[in-house]
Amino acid sequence: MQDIIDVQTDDFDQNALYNALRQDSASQGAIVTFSGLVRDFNQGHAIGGLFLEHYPAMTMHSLTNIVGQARQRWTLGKIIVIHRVGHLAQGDQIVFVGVTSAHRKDAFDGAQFIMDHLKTEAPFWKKETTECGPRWVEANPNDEKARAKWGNDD
Amino acid sequence: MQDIIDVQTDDFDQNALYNALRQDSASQGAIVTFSGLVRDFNQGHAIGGLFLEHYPAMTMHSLTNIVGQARQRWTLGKIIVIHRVGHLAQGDQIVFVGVTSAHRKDAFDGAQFIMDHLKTEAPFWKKETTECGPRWVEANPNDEKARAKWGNDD
Amino acid sequence: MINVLFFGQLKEQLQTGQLSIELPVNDVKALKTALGQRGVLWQECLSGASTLVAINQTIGSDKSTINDGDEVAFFPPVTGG
Amino acid sequence: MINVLFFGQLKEQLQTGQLSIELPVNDVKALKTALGQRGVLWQECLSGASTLVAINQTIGSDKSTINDGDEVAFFPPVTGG
Repeated sequence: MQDIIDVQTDDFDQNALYNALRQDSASQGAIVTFSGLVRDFNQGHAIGGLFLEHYPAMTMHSLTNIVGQARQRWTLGKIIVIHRVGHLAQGDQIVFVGVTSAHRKDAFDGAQFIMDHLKTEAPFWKKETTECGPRWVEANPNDEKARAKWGNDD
Repeated sequence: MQDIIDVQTDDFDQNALYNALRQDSASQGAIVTFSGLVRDFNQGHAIGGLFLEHYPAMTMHSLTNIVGQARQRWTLGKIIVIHRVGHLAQGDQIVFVGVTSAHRKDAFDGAQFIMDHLKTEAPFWKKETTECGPRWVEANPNDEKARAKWGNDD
Repeated sequence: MINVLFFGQLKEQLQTGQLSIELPVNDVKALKTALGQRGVLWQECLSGASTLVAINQTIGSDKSTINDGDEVAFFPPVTGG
Repeated sequence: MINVLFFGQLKEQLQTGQLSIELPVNDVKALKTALGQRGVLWQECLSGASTLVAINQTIGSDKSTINDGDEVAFFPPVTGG
């Protein structure tokens, strides 16, 4: 029951990831997945696509740390986190988080905790292509609030 | 962007359901899915499989009502709820809930709300095959607590 | 006529999935009393605090009114999902 | 030698993704002051309240100590996911 944490330019296959979670789930019973997609509109701008930059040496370290924190707080089975980088088009998949647990609440909380921390701690930066040219996405204050809700956890 | 609510004896294809959610998600960005599987152990008993009975005339009415309540509380895109009935084997998929939203928190909350209410309001009953013979599953008090957390909503 | 249904463990204990009642009962409490005439087992099963009732596919209580032609279902706490 | 990296909007504003510093600086605050010698733009970018710093791939602050051979990265709030 090995976790999968990956940063990649290629698209991911949600079905294959779901099957990987399910395969290791004999004692789990609950699977929660989150997928983030490139939206057509963001902060009032029509989005053509986006470029995702990251800090390679830190990214895996950051994601591994977030997954480890989730494991300390809940009883979780298998965890998969995939984040894409590079050029993405409208509708493309950006991120996948999948969590299994024997308990429904743990699976939901674990997946949401990972996303809330990924959004505020993992070193990714989005640059959107809009009708007014490229622009760096600004951090959403709600993301910081969502993370703060979980309390301190280092 | 039509919701899908179904009760069926056949297995469901998580991938097809995910693609149906994704297809209608140009303005959504967030997809949360929950899948429930037949576990190998429950309440201390090794489970060989289970039989799911339901109250056909009430089931769709109940699920539609729960989905409607979720829509009133959050801004949700497409919603899919599939619940199986009849004979299921260990590891089989029992239930799927999928929700899209423009906001990550709404997608997580909507999916969890639907599961918490389905677990306490929708007329399904599980009978497990154990090493001591068949036994009706007893309701888990934690499910009632999980539902109560959302407050009144009728 | 009232159409009465039983599900889950209750159906097995009472060895009855469905029955029709012609008696004039005005609410669920009166229906339970009428069904209790069938024996101690029926009284115990229907008076259990955890036993739920639905009138025309909507959850109700002992006080819920019953009209001719209604469908009334008794069942244990649900355990799907 | 300290390896200094810049990401996102900061990298574009400073037109610099990476540079090496040989100066003896003991903490992030001292490193910012040293980099500020490069001009007003550098001072503004690095002093911004929202600018984050990571020392050897771990988030730190102005008070974080820096040792020879460390990798120090400056970047705006993250926006992945």
